Amino acid sequence: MSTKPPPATHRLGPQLGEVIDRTRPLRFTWDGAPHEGYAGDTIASALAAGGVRTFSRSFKYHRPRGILTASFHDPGCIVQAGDEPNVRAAHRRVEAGASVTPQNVWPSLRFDVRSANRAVSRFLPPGFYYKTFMKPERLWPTYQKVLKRFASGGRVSATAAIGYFDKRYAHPEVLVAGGGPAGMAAAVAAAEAGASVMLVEEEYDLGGHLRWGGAEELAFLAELRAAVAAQPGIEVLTNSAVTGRYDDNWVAVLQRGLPQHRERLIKARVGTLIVAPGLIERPYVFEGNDTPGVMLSTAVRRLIKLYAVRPGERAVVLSANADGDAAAADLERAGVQVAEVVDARRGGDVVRVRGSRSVAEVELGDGTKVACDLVVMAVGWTAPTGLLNMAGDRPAYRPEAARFLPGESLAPNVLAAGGLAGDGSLDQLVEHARAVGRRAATGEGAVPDLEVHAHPALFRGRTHGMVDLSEDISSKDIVAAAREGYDSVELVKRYTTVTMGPAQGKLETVNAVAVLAEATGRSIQATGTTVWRPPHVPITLGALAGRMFEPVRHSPMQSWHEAHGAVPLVAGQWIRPDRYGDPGAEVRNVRERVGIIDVTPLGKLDLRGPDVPKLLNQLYVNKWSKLEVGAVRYGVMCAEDGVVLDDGVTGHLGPDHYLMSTTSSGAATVWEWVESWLQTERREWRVHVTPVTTAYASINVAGPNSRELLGRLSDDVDLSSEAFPYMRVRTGSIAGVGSCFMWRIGFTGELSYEIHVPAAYGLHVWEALLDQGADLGAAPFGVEAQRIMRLEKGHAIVGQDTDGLTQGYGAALDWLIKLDKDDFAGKTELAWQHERGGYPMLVGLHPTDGSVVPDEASQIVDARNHIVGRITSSRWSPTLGRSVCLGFVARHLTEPGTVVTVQLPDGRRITAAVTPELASFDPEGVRLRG
Amino acid sequence: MADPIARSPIAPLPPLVLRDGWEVSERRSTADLTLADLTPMPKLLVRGIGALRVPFGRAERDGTTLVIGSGPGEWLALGGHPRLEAGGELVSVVDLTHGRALLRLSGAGAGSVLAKLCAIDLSERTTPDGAAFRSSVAKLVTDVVRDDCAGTRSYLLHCERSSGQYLFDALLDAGAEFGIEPTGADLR
Amino acid sequence: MILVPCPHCGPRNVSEFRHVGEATARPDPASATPAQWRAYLYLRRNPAGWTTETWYHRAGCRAFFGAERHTVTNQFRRSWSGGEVSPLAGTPAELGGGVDASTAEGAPEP
Amino acid sequence: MRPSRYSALDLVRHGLGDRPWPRAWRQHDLAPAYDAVIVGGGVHGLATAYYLAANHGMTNVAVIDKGYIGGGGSGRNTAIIRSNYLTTEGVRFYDRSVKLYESLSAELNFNVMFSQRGHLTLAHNDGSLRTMRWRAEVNKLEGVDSEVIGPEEIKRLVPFMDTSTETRYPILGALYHPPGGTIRHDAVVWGYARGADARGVHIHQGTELVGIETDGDRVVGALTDRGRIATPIVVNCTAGWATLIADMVGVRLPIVTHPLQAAVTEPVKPFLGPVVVSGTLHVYVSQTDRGELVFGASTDAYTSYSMRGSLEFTEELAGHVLELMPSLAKLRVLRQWSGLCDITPDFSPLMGVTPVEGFFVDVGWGTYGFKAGPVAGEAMAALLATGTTPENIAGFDLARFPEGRLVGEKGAAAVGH
Repeated sequence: MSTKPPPATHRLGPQLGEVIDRTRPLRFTWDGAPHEGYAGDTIASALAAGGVRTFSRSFKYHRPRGILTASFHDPGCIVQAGDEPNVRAAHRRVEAGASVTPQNVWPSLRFDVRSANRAVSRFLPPGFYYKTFMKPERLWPTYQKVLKRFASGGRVSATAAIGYFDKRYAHPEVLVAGGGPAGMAAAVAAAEAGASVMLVEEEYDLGGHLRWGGAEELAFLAELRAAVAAQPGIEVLTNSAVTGRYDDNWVAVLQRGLPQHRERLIKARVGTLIVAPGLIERPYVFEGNDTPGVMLSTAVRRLIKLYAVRPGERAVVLSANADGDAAAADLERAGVQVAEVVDARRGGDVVRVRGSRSVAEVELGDGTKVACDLVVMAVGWTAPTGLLNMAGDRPAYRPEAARFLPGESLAPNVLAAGGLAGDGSLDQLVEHARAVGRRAATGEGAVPDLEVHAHPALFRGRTHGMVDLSEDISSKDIVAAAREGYDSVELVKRYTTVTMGPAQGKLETVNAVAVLAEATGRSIQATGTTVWRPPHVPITLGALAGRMFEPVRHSPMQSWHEAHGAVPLVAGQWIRPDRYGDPGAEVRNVRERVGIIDVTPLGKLDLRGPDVPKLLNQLYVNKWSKLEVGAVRYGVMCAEDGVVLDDGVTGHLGPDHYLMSTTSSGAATVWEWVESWLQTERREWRVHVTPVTTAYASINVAGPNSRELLGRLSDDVDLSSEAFPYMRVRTGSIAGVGSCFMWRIGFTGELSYEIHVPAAYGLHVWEALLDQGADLGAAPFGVEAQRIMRLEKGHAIVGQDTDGLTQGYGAALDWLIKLDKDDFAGKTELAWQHERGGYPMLVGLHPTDGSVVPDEASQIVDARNHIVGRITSSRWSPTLGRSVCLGFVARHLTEPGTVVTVQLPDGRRITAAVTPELASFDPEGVRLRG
Repeated sequence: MADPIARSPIAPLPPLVLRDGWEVSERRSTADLTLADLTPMPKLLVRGIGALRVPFGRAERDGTTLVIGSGPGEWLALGGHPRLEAGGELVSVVDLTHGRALLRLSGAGAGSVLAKLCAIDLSERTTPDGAAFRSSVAKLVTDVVRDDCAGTRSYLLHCERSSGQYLFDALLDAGAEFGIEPTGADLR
Repeated sequence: MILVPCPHCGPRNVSEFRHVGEATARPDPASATPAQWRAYLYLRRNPAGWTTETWYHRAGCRAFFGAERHTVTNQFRRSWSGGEVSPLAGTPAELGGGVDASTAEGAPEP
Repeated sequence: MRPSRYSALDLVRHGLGDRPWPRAWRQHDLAPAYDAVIVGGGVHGLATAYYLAANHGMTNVAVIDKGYIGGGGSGRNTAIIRSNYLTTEGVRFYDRSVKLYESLSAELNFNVMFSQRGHLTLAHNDGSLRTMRWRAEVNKLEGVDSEVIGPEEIKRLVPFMDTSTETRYPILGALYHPPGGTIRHDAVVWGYARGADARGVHIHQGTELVGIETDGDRVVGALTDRGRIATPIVVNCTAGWATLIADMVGVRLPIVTHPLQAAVTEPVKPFLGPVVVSGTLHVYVSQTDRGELVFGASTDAYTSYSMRGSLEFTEELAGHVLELMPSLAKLRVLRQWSGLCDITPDFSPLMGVTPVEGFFVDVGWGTYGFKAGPVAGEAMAALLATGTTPENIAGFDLARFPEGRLVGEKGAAAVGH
């Protein structure tokens, strides 16, 4: 294949308003072959300059497709650019070295096997797939594979570069969507009135249709641009788009092509939104209207004036308005032979276009056939009312103007300007826009009404043609669907998929509605349109995601854990050490000598005030009135439905001062639970709550040697069992760090101290413990070892050994729940549960074969194979040399010694016996009281 | 036994020195936009209706102490101990020096950086110098104080200690396009 | 992103709040019948129109407050400090404090 | 009468002769009286009507909808079909639905395109993994194909998935449910409508229920904006408006209404096989035969009847999708929409009789109503025709809330995903 790009056979000489930089040629490849364009060219204009006419194949019938609108919405110019699918080639500027390929072609753009579909198209009516492939059922998966082959669009790759996307917030008093003459005028007027303004334009330059106008328009455009530039209060965003308007004027703006990122999402809280997108030229429906070489008048003018590209050699222009006439004139000036201007205003019409790969001949209303390679359509406009629709407006159809206009129900903080709002001379539209801008900025000033000019209603000619080019839906399909009963605009959309393609109806909706109205004999107004939904312009997942903020939390000892090979455990926001080595060895070390574990994530609430005991009595199921200073107590909280919410110990540190601990995962829940009672039901109680979870580094020092170890580091607290017994709290210094709390409690079942150290000193104390305890065997242990030991001790974990329906008594809390307290959260339900009885219970379980560890969530079944329980926790106990479990069993199976059947995930069945206590190890608690 | 060393949750950039028992960075950046770790600064949470005069949503200096009206009947005191008003209501003071992280984002571009992470309007109109608010910054609950230094835009950011490094990194990432640099803090 | 009028902080993005839910007074536990108690737990008016509900400003002043909101337009017309207790706690367990309410976990799988 | 058969042969005949196809369902005047009026022309209402006619010969039935059929939840959901539930009752119920879906195309002579591409529910923490195993074990005991698989197997099934341990929420495993998949939701609605119409059921679109007429505690009529209908039976088969309709007869339902949003991307060539769900990241994604990715998430955090949708939904969604499949960053979201979900306290429906004789409910379907359409229709039809509540919906009765008998599906939801 040659490495020389083809000559730019269709490039014209310099044009007045051209946006290409002829001094900066760029090389890229198209379908593997080298091509050349200029900086400022779009991919499509560069290819068109080189004579390319076919850019893709349509998705259903694989018909060749070329340039139709030469704008972002162009359905025929969607291509693959490198690893990016569905790139809008008529909008995206060509980049040096880019590798661009067509989509939906196989094996090649010129010869496409699937275009055979065209031959059978008569047999593929809308929804044909609903009507067949039903039998035999076993073959449906095979049919489906075939259907999938016809999926449209580009390719994603699992190795695609991810790129940098981000977002920012903005608070403009006025945001103008659309940088045409009206948008620019509105922005300037708003800024002059003192408002901060954001002006958003989808294309690369401000100006809208003025850019392809004559010398006069271009001069006026220069003035407008100067006026915008003179206003420091206006932030101009080009190559950007408003993708949605949401409640309370939350407006999404997609900013493209930034130096350091591809796309950025701007989230703007807008005072007043001005919608000024201009109008979108509407295609005409007739046989062959999707053939390459059939273009809109705005498309040929863009190609000629902006990119200096000659769109064809011999043209026929169907014109119903001044823009069509102007296009004809532009073509003449560009040296294109205009064979005929068919004036729709005088009844002229186009019946069909012939030509397999591109336009060869056009048949006119009077029957004459004209040979040509370019057919230009100027039959009217579609108002892009999407943003108005999102602001609650229902656009109204105006038959005399043959287009929709803003309705009556627009939100007060949204205004329309420009062609969307009505017709008029450029001066009239600009004056109107200035009034809109002033009103947006000040909330005052009248906005004059715009006139609405008559325009012939041209939707479908006398033949059937494509209504939706990206979905390959013809007017014939819509008529057929309506006849079958899919006769409302929503049903016909869902049945035929018309307007569901990349342009989301911006080109197709009005034609589709018109054809449906024709088929059902209803008016276009009565038929109505579908609801426009965001995003108004497609937006990448990357831009929507931005930088993906996911807060993480680390303890003060994190650096030590990382340096010592801790295996991380992701527990919600916390990253914790799961283990440093063998968890079994860590367990043995705690049971025989001494271990330390980082338990900083344990929730901690500082409670102060005279009414703290009332609060504790209200939220815990047990009693708290008599907890003296220096004592700690275990408590369980239930929600008002009696379901176990959280558990932990709370200590009485001093007068009116308590420290409440919660589970790590329940910390946020409990804090809000406490606040909700203090701020609503019990507002009279005087209690201040402060979350201090990471004000302290929390370390559990556990094992027979823990007293000895802590003694070496603390000189001001008597650690003797008499002076500092089980379930007490003391305040003192550790390793030279003052005001540390020491709780004598033990989740592991060993003699242990949970110490809470001012967080900044956490690492210092942690290292001191290991340093001073080396000869005592002091070593760290992780969450897994702790899980094993708590299970040996039969301590349940809320959320693992209980579930979303487990009420207090089911969690074996009979010993704790005090129904004789007058009121506490969940009391009523717990009382009723107690009366009712018969609920399943949490019990300890020992598999008969102690070498088997049944997976957690293994089901317990009865003889008839009915589920009568499940294993909630299970581990191999290195201490006991056997497996130990907790589990739920039906009430009649809770008696100690009862043997139950456990179904293992691998299909095996084992038996297990209910243990007398939840605890398998030291049930009397001799060790932790030692 | 070694003297206790206090450490911030944010890993300090070398060179390191000990100041008032805290390990801090000696590094000084001359960039126009900087991010500093002020975590060692004393932080008190004061609660109680009428305990202090500074209104909710404002920050005022009381000598070396910056008093922030951080909530209804709630204040943050940075750098020292404020004089409490005598009031009948329950008043409590909790030392959160170890429980929170404190950052300072300074430079003309500080507002642009924060606007990438925080939805609050940072314009002069809404949040001028001395304004204080608690909101979400990079999805983290953060107390933000507009506390300009010698006419230069500057923000204090106060968050839960365990997420200090997360917030620090998020701000550096957001500030990269504006040339942000971390710097050691002048804690006096 | 609708704006929720916090009585203390003013209008803020809804992602800073937890929607506690429609206000329901807590019956006297001593005398409540099961039907009354479970109405407090489970029954809500769920109107399509103005409703009185409780919100919690999680990422702001941490105040619980009452508000009147129109459930079709999502417009607010009043808010005041206070509100009603939420019988089922309800904050998702897995994520700790300090996140936007919008990242909450807890609904069942579709 | 029977509808004209659909078949490949007919396609050819119609193609050659350019013969128009007959209407899939007819338009009727509102009759003065029906034996039953079903409110809601979605999959639940139409399936109920279809099975009333097909299984019980009860054909003097009207289905009324204030909009167009399938315009509510049936046309707005992401059409995921599965039966990998937590409780025995749930698994049996939804498995019956899957079975009915498997034969629905043939039953209705309308291809509903049920694609059993497999269903993956990811676990990002040990609690979640435990719940997945819990579901797998219950499923297996009920003969439903579910298994917990590891990251390697997940990577094999979904090559785009980031199964590394470097991610914020590493993937520890997944519940793999091969019979799960997706379906063409509109086709199910249209198929039932066509089948019910062919058996004599009247389908009235654009007909809104404005009141229910009672005589004492007994239903005697349905008032619509097109006139009164005399009927002893009114069935509430709506989503989003369930409590509003129940209010008409003073029946209070334990329901709050939340929007559930969804979004779809531009099409790309097929690359994603199974349906992928992550509870921790609350996102689910599947690829249609057209090539689009369809996304959903959990319901909005606050109650609302708004279907306008929000930006924050697509932001959260995109972030979580890219945590699972980072290389999709340049794929574009084309459209977002939302529907209304009636959520009950135990994430299970409300089905059966109410204190008002003749007023029945099939509501409270939360986010899982579509997958239950056929079995719910079958059971409701049996109840209406025989007057006795089928065993498989007995547990979904209204009385369970005052009596404190919540359904166990809530167990898993609260344990974390």
